[in-house]
Amino acid sequence: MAFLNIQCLHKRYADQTLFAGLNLSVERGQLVSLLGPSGCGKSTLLRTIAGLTDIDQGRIELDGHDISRLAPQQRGIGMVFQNYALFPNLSVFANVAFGLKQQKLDKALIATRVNTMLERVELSAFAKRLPHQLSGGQRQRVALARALVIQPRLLLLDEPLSALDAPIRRSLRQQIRSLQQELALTTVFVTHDQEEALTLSDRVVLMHSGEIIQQGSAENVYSAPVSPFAAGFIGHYNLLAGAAAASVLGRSTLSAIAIRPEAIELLDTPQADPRWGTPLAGRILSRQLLGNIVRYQVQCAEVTLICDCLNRSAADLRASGSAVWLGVLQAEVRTLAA
Amino acid sequence: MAFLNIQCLHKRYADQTLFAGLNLSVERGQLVSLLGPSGCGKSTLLRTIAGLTDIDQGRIELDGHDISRLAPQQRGIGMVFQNYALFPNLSVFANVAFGLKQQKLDKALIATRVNTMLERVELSAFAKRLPHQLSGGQRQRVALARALVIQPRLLLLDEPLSALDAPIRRSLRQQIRSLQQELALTTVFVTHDQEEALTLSDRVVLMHSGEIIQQGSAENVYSAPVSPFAAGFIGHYNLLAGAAAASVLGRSTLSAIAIRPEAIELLDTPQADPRWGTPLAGRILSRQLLGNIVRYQVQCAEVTLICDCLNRSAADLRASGSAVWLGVLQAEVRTLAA
Amino acid sequence: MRQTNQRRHHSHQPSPQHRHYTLIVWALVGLLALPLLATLLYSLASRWGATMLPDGLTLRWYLELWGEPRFLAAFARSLLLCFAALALSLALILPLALVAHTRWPWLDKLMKLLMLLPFAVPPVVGSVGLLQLYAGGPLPLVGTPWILIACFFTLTVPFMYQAMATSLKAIPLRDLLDAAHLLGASTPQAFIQVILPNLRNGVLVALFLSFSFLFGEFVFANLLVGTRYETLQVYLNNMRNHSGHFTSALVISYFFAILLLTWMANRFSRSA
Amino acid sequence: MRQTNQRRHHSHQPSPQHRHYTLIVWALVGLLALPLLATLLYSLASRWGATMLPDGLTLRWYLELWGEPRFLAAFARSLLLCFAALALSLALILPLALVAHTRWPWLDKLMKLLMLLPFAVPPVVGSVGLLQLYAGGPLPLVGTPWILIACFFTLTVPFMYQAMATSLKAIPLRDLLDAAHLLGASTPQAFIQVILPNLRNGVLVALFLSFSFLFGEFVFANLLVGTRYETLQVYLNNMRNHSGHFTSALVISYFFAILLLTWMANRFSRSA
Repeated sequence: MAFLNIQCLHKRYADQTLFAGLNLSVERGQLVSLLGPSGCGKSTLLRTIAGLTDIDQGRIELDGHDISRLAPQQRGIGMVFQNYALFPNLSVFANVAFGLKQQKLDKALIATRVNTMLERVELSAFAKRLPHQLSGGQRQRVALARALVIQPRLLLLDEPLSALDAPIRRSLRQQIRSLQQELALTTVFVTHDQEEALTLSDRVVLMHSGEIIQQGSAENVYSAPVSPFAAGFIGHYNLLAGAAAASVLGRSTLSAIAIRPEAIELLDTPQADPRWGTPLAGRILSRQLLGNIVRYQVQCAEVTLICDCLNRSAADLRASGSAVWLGVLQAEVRTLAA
Repeated sequence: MAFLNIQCLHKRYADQTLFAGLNLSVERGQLVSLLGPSGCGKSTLLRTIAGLTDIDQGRIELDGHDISRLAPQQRGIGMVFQNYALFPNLSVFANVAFGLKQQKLDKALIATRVNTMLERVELSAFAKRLPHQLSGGQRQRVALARALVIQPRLLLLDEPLSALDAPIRRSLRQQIRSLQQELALTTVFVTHDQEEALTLSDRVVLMHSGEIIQQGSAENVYSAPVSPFAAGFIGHYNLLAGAAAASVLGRSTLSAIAIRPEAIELLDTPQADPRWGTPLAGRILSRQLLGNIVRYQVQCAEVTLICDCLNRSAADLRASGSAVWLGVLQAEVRTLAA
Repeated sequence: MRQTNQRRHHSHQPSPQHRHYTLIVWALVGLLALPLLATLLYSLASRWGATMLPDGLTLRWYLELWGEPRFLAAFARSLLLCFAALALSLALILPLALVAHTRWPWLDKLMKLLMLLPFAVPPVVGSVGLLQLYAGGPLPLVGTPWILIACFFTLTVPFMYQAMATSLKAIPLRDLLDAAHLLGASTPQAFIQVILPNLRNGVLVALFLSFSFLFGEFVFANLLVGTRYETLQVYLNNMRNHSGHFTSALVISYFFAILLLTWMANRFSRSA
Repeated sequence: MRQTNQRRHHSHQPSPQHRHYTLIVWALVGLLALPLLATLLYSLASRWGATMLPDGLTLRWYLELWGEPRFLAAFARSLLLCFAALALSLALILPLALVAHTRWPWLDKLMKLLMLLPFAVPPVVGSVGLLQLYAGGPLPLVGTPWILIACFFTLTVPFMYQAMATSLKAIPLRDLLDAAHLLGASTPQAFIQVILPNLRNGVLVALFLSFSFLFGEFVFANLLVGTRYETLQVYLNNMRNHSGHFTSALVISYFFAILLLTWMANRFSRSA
């Protein structure tokens, strides 16, 4: 039995159906990402779990108990918000202590637990500061400490990194993941950033229009999208259909196919290989240096394919207009549901 | 003689020296990116070229003529702003026509040229809309059309993409580049995003604290940084010094070295190769799936190295804790100035 | 976007534990509306003595009011004074606001401070001070409409400046001017073609509000000029011992005129 | 950040073509400051007849003023009225603003409309209406301080509500409440511990401004209560035919007291 279990969730607002029978389960200690474009319902789903948005029908179980009728105060859930939601009038220490004070714990005990938690997020030196005196990354670490210090049964993260700059985002991502694993804390993480979801999660749940489109490990969701939406949202897939698909596959097909740009090998000679069969002849249309990746647009007969290579050395770069052979790794060609 | 020539530019504001003898030249038809962290002076430099910020000393030449004393109106320069700076009370058509109206051109001629330009940026259908009725990407295309329709001698782009979402950013990037190449328009592009600078430019100029640190082709700047700042800003380089550098190189060195994560080959066996010499034994600490790249942290004796591989197939992924051999491409190891 | 909306929607759902707040709200609304309703009824009553409700309804008081030449003259004078003060205000404050937002930010700070002045010098204090100053001096302004126009102008400064400052802050002023310059427009051309049209709605709203406020001004008008140039408010004050029904009709007429103006101001601010 | 600052700096540089605006600015400042300076000089003058400058300086008028029991009594009455109205305002408007921003956004819109009411019903109109209403009815409120407290309360509503609305908009109210709830706080606990402390400075500024405004109120006080409960402003009006020097001393005393309050309000708004 899963630790968090959402069964047949229904929610309408005004004339709009937000969820119609949504099911989701999260195992104990797992970090699950809800990934999707804005408006897909991922944040609303998170808020229904927290009890901040009520539901029309359905059941939310946490550790075997139905919590769907409980007030947010009684659910034992910690949450981190996109805009930090730190209490602006309280110091870092008082922010983190807030939850424990509500439990009327002993002052000395509160101080010990808060200080331990502040050390853990490397903010002991900032205990007396007010939130507005901190950087964005520091604020979010305070918010994380505040949510964790009450030892919640479940941690909810609502796009906690999207207000931050790229380098801070990366380092805080690491810190969240290692804290979560250390505490073996069941966690639901909402994001619209596919890289974030892929790097952080034990399981990725891809949502669209209030429905779950696909779920699985990061590797699985990334390399085997089930629909054109999934393929388009999660990577730079080459999406092909009909004659174009047939010409690349070398056989006719009725379904659309998706090929990741990094699953196409650029060859100097038309060497055959069991992994890619007979290579396709092509000509390079353009080259883009993206940093550690070089992205080529290659014209193969009627089809334009995107191919990604590692930027190993400047000497290996191919010029626009030069002829190449493409080895499409057959095992990585995905057939999509229509 | 370069088309745009900035010589010995000096600029102070209050007690702060912004530029002390900066030189920059841009060839006719080139797109040059000014890349650097915020506060490095790249936007101020752009504004001095446009005449929106005056200079203390120095000379700015455009096509052989000194323009440094001309008013912005007389310089014949088009500019696109980060926040679009569209005139909110005017329609898309009137925005684009604004510059031509100031030239008191014939109404019919104005209409022809505006419509041609709107077609070019694929906004003919939106001519009657007001700016607030457009999406961010559409607004920036209007701003681009408005700057281009006056047939400027020089186009300046001040972080034109940084207010936009990732997918729109990528497609508009392409569109800007192809328009610029089609019109053979000399262009200066300001950005803080290294991927943007690398993909777009004929030449990348890396700035820091009002000085030019390094300039050259995207390939050159990316693969041969001259300083730790350049290496840190432009990629995820492994930066090593002293004993760590010596242990990776296999010989002692006085300078710091920088190795790109994608210039390290992960090997199953310790096979020697002229490109990397004797491989280093290592153990995988962690694995991150970033999308088309898989990033491994590998412990090699005392040193932790980051290695990037293409995410070819799920079967090729290596587990944490497994032993690997690292082939460091010797030709790609950069020695840095201190 | 959609999520934000949803989130906001959820917070609207009435919850039973907060229903008792309704009482407070409606009590307050009632408190504010009651005097007005009573006045309306009184202005329509033919006679209203010791009984709970009036004896009958009539439009007599309204007809009497709108046939009274002294009322119409006071009305015209009030209009004239207001328009003069507003024209002066527009002509002086608009360039000032533009300069404060493009060239001299310290001027903006100064204006923000000056805008507190009407609080620091309430009308009665100000008019007593002005009386001392101008009554005997070389410029015998007291009793003339000129001093009132100057006073009214001063009263509009905070409204007008605030409205312009808000409108100017709402647009990326610096970038719009830069863009216009690079496209070949001079600074006056840029202001006329690009900046002023974006201020129009904000300034219209400020003009409407200022007008309502000035039209209702009484202290300065009464103390500085009084019956020598009787404005509507002064007339109203002088009539207060006339028939109660008559003055009620005046109050209600007045109220609906101002309501119309307020509604127009609201319409403009919405289309802004 | 640095770039934005630089850009802003550049726009500050005075440019010769705009120097003629300086004239307008200083003319305006002078226009506003001149009456005050003249009053100050007059209040310190021993005699000031037909000459350009006064004959001598003295503090006599100030000593006379601050030794006058009628003045001190009026001063105390004004203080009492203001404090009562502000206390009432705080007690009613604070819960209303909280509810309008968490539960019922329509209430916020309604309040925004009601805040235009003081423009629609200027004091003299309002007081004439109130006179009609309460003079003869079952509640003989006219002439008592109670009616004035009610009026003053109404006058403070726009200030107080606006200040609270601004403070509430400046914090992510919904998220703060959600965070507090998830950490175990009930709604009242969350308001007291998290929301109210963040409103403190804004509300204090509104209280100071309202106080300045009420303290200077004259029309309602004079028409509704008059000499039966003489406030400071009414006293000032009644004294206006007394010695010019004496009233000037009053005006200046008054001005500095309000200046002090304004300065305090400013300090609080800066530390906010």
